[in-house]
Amino acid sequence: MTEDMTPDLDPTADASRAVEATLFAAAEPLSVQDVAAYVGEDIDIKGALKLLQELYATRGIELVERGGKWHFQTAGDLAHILRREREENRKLSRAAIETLAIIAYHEPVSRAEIEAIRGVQISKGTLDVLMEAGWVRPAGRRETPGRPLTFATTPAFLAHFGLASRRDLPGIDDLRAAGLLDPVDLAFESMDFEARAEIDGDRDDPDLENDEDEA
Amino acid sequence: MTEDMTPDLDPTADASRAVEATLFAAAEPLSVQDVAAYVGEDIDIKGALKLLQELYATRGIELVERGGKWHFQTAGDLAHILRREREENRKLSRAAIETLAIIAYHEPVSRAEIEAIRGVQISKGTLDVLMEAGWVRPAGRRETPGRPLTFATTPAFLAHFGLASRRDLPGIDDLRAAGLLDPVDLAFESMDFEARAEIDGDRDDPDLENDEDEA
Amino acid sequence: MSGEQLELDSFETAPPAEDERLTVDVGSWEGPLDLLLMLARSQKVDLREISILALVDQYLAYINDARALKLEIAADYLVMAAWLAYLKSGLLLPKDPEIEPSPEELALRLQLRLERLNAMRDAGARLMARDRLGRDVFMRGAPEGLRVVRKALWDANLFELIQAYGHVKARAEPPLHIVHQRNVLTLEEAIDRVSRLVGSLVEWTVIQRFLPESDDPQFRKSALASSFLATLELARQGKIALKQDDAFAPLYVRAA
Repeated sequence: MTEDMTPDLDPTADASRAVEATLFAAAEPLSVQDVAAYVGEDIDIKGALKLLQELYATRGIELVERGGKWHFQTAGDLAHILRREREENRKLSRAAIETLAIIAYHEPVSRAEIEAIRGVQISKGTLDVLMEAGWVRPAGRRETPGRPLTFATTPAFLAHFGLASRRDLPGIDDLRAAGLLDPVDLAFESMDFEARAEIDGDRDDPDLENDEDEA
Repeated sequence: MTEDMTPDLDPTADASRAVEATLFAAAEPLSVQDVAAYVGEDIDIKGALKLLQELYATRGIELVERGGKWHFQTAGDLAHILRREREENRKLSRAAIETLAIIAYHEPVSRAEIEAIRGVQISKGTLDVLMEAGWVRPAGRRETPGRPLTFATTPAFLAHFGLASRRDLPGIDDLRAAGLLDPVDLAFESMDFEARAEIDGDRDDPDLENDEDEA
Repeated sequence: MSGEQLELDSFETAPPAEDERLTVDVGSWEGPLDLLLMLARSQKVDLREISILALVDQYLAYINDARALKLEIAADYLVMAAWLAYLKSGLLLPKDPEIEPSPEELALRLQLRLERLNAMRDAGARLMARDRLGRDVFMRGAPEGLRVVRKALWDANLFELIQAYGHVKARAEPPLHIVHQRNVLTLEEAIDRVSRLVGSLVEWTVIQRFLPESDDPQFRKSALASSFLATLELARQGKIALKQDDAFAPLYVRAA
């Protein structure tokens, strides 16, 4: 109805304004498809997102991508003026933090696998707390004997911890390269393999293990 | 923890970033004093607000003052994109299709006449749905006591149902020949049908669908 | 990873610091592996270089201290202590190729487990230290919200339309109730007939004489019942007299 109010702006600026307003008004992070439903399919949304990200790079607000969804949030360096300590009252237990880390770095992962890493049984409330926080979800059953239920993280987990994707998990590449995300059995076998390889004068290649991981 | 990330910005920019983030995160409009409670007294908040207002003047977001309180809002000229229409296929309710059939066979026909033929009252929503679908239109008032409004079908009705004209509708004899008018069986069958429809939650109540519409 | 191990106290709920060892509070550890990891980290070396023997000694000393103080020690700590004592002896004794798996393999597996737990502990600490949404960074406090207006595309086909009309017409046709005419003698007819036939008859006459002729047994039953009621009614009116000598004996009628 008022499209004629901004006649001077070039189409890129117009597109970025529309995308900006949509994300700004949204109560939840939006995917590119979500945005398209509002601004129209004929707009270069990815281009607009890139432009906006640059535009806001130095501002007190930033445009971030979390698990394929985009939202504005306050800049991290301003945390000291905005931090709300009362949110922190419900501190996570060490068990919950470790369990969350194991799920995030190993997903999908079964309860037994989490317990194998931690060396203790998971107490009843631990997974509940993580699911209640919206960070962890059941991720189907593994087609192995007993068909154990597996767990994985959610987009809300990525959003909460400021991760664009699981690839941004701190140190995940190093951990994977070091084989620290492999089960002990697998790591033991590959060390055995390495020991033999060393004798053959053909040293380790961490990428080899990565490929297995991805599969 | 990352305060040192923006060391090059001048104090004005720093102040504007803090004010920007504070207003962005606030759940309601804030006065200058409110903002000061977050960013500190020693910051030129009014200067920062002015700077931000200029900065956002051409953006999809604007900074506005209302009664001494400041807040961000989406730019007025973009309001139209913040609501979108989603089209979904919906089945007509039994009441609606019967009403449509009666109008098609008897047009122009008043609401009272439709009810007399159906033997059941029709709710206001039923005719609304048919008019929203573009199949039924008001067709003037009948010059009888009460001057009731009459209804008729539209060209869109004919187009949707693949009819060249209303004469293509099968006549009563055709219906009887097709077994569609067998009184006893049909009475039972349709009662049965309605009972099932009710269980399915697809009630003979167009208002229900209207409510869903609104949501 | 190993070069940037975070301090234990960066955890939100930090385990007891290392120098609290004297308290020997085994209960504050999340199981033996947790305790082992704390002891391993106190060796201040890369876990890959860890001395498993030294670690075993520390663990056993820890458990012994706890026992000396008569603290309750959960069974799994004692199981681990026994296993570690066995491992230690295996590592110290001359190699026996008969023993499978070898103590070296067991020690290596324990080390791998500790490395993995350690890695996840560090990862958890690094996650918690990030700028977290709702604590350090915030989404917009009062978003206008986006609205979805659902627009229905109504769907119906011609068959449904005419079928619906058929249903309406079928429902609207007044249902015709045809009750079969049953062959009966009504009470009115019976009163009329009995009073006419009795007339001024003075002889006692059995009631069957007043019944109409019929081959239909249903009708004869009906006629008998109606005529019986008719005689009762006429007797009540004082027009006729009734006589029956006994129960189920013939019923006689005559004018009053």
